[in-house]
Amino acid sequence: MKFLVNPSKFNKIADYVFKPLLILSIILFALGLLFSFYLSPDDYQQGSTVRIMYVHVPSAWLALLTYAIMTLYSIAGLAFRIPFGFIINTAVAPIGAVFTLICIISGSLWGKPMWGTWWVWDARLTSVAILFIIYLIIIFMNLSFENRIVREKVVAIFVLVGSINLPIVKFSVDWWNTLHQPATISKLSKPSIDPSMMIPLIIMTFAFIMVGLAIAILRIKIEIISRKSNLI
Amino acid sequence: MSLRFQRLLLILLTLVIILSAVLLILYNTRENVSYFYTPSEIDKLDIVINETIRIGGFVENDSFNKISSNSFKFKITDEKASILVTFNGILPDLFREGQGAVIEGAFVNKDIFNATNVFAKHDENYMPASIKEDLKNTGYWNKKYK
Amino acid sequence: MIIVKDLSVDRLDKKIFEKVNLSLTSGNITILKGKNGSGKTTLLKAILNIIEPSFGSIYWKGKLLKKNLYDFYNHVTYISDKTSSLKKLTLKDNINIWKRFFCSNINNSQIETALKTLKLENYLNQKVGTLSLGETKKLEFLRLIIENKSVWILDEPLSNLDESSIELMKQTFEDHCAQEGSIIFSSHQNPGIYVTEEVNL
Amino acid sequence: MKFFNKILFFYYREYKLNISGFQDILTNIIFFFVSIFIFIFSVGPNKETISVIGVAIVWTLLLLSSTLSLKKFYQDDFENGNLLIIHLNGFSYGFIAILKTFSHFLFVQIPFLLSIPIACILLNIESDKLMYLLVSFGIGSLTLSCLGSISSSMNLMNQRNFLLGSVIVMIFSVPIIIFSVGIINMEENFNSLINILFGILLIVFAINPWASGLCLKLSLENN
Repeated sequence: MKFLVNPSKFNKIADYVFKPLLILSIILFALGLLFSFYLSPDDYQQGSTVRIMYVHVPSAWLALLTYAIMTLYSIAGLAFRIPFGFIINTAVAPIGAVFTLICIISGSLWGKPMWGTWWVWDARLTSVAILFIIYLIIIFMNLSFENRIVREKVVAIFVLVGSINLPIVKFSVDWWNTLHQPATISKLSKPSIDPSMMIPLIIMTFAFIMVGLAIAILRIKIEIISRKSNLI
Repeated sequence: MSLRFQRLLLILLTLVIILSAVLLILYNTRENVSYFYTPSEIDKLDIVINETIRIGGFVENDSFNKISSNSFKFKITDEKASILVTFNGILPDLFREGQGAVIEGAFVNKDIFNATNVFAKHDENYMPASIKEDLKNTGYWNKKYK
Repeated sequence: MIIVKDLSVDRLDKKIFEKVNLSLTSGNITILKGKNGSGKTTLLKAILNIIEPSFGSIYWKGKLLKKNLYDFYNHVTYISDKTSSLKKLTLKDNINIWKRFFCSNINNSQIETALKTLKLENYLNQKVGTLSLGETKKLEFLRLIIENKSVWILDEPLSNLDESSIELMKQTFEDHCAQEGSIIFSSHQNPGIYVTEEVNL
Repeated sequence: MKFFNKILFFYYREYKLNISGFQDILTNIIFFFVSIFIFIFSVGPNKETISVIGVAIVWTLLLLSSTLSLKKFYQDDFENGNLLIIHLNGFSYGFIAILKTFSHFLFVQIPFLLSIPIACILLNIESDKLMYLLVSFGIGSLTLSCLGSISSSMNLMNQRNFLLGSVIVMIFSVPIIIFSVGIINMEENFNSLINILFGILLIVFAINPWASGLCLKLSLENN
């Protein structure tokens, strides 16, 4: 577990794991697309428009997951003085932003046939939009500070302050009875989704995770090298 | 007031404030900040003519009739009260009797509600169309799963 | 009173200074010598607990500085190279603000004499922005006198001062040391002041 | 007892600073009124539409004009070294943040509070809505000051684009806008919405000393 904290160990593990990860993600993506388009049935209500779910739901999960990882690492960076936390912060922010963008676009594409409008000002949609803008602010902050130490810590503080938005996104559906339907998978007792639709969803989620991990590894290695070389 | 005492005071203050804030917010969001009203809530409130509000509920079974090419009349209910709704415009393709819907509009008079737009609310269960057929002919078809 | 045991500070993984030892007791003066950018200001800030040293420790009155920081701050005045007086206000307002904000028990007559010695008495109703650089520097010394704390920590006090003012500074330093006060100041040229301890960075 | 004198005289210093530079506060208010005129000219002077969207205009413009004066928070004191002197005078960083937030509230938000009735006359908002607007802005303005303190202390060392600070304030003030405009339009569950607004204020007020204090400490350390 040391590689989660120590840059040099991370590098060793990263070189070792990167190739298989890339191949795995390509396979999973192909499988996922195959399953979601051909092998999974239409929904009894929505017909084939439900297929957008196989992109929308994984990207939503990963957007929240990346932000949760960033919050954990900024706590590690600030409270326990682990410099690797700041590296993760700067490296993972764009990946989270891209996932949130995919989530918003696929959500509105799915909303047009289902709800009748591209965008409705509803609790969950607004909080995801706010999450996207918070990601953008983090990326801009990373670009606008010269002093590295100040930049790292201020970004970490902003991630922590922005993490108030995370529970709002998660529970916005239950607090305010909104147009967006309550969480399907969270009811672990009886997930109200049919197994035949569950499989492509899981495959696509893992495909997204693999792709995210691969890009994250690349960006973290770039960040480590750039820190060692110029030490601005 | 040494620096450490200030820090202690700050920690105490923050804990008390965060606790009361969370209690305050959770208590108040529970009941009434709602995106839409249910028909039974509407009856309790005094109806204000042509003030735009949103009503959410199920479309009552066999209350849906088509007046002309794009004007419809149906009832929204939540098993406790129901409201007659007139709407002219294009209905989303998910809109059917027994299906959840959120409508936005205003009361034209005491009991007719003229909706300006209709959102079909999709509940969270997904089931393949094929299973719906064999459930139907085996008679297990549950009324709610329309 | 202030003892610094082999302090070293590094910034962005570059060593600024290493193993610096310093001890200051009441009544004497310490000078920090070194060329520009050799870390004089960083050492002063480390003593003021603004910067975290990466190694070594600082003691105030025998106890670790971090433990009784408030007491340390009650006895210390810090003059940085920046002019801390408020440019938009007149000199009189500045003096009022300093006198009240620092709760100093100095009476007006002492301020009058200080103004006369610093030859600033006829600028009282003039906005500080209009004064020259040397005069605003002398204004900093006025704040030093108004606060009248026992330990003075000065950063480049003698830069851009004319001859007569430097003489004046030497005089105020000696008076302050006579009343059991102590001074640490940094300077890149050697001012020829009687110094009990010299630290080269 | 000495400590309360210090706080008192800290505000004497802030008062002197702001009174001498009174035109800063006036420019904020003028910005507020000019943007109301722009809204009126763009929307057209018929009474009904203005009174419907009047409250929303007032609130958004108050938010925008309170992000104008972010530079005045810590930037000036940081540049001329006063922040360090205030800290050396015995105030911890979190405490400086609280004092500065209240001074920003006193010298920037209170003038806005006083200028709301005039704005309501311009936008012919009924008098009972004016009451709700004043109450909701009273709570909302302190929240905006706390957010302003957090965002301006984050951007102390950020020379390139200082606008990021106002974007941060605007992003975190979305819930404030939702609930305060909600208070004015939905009268029946009035006290519960006020409680929610008050809850948001408490959360932001509790976070402010820690976030701003840490940022101030960082900026002073790496100045």
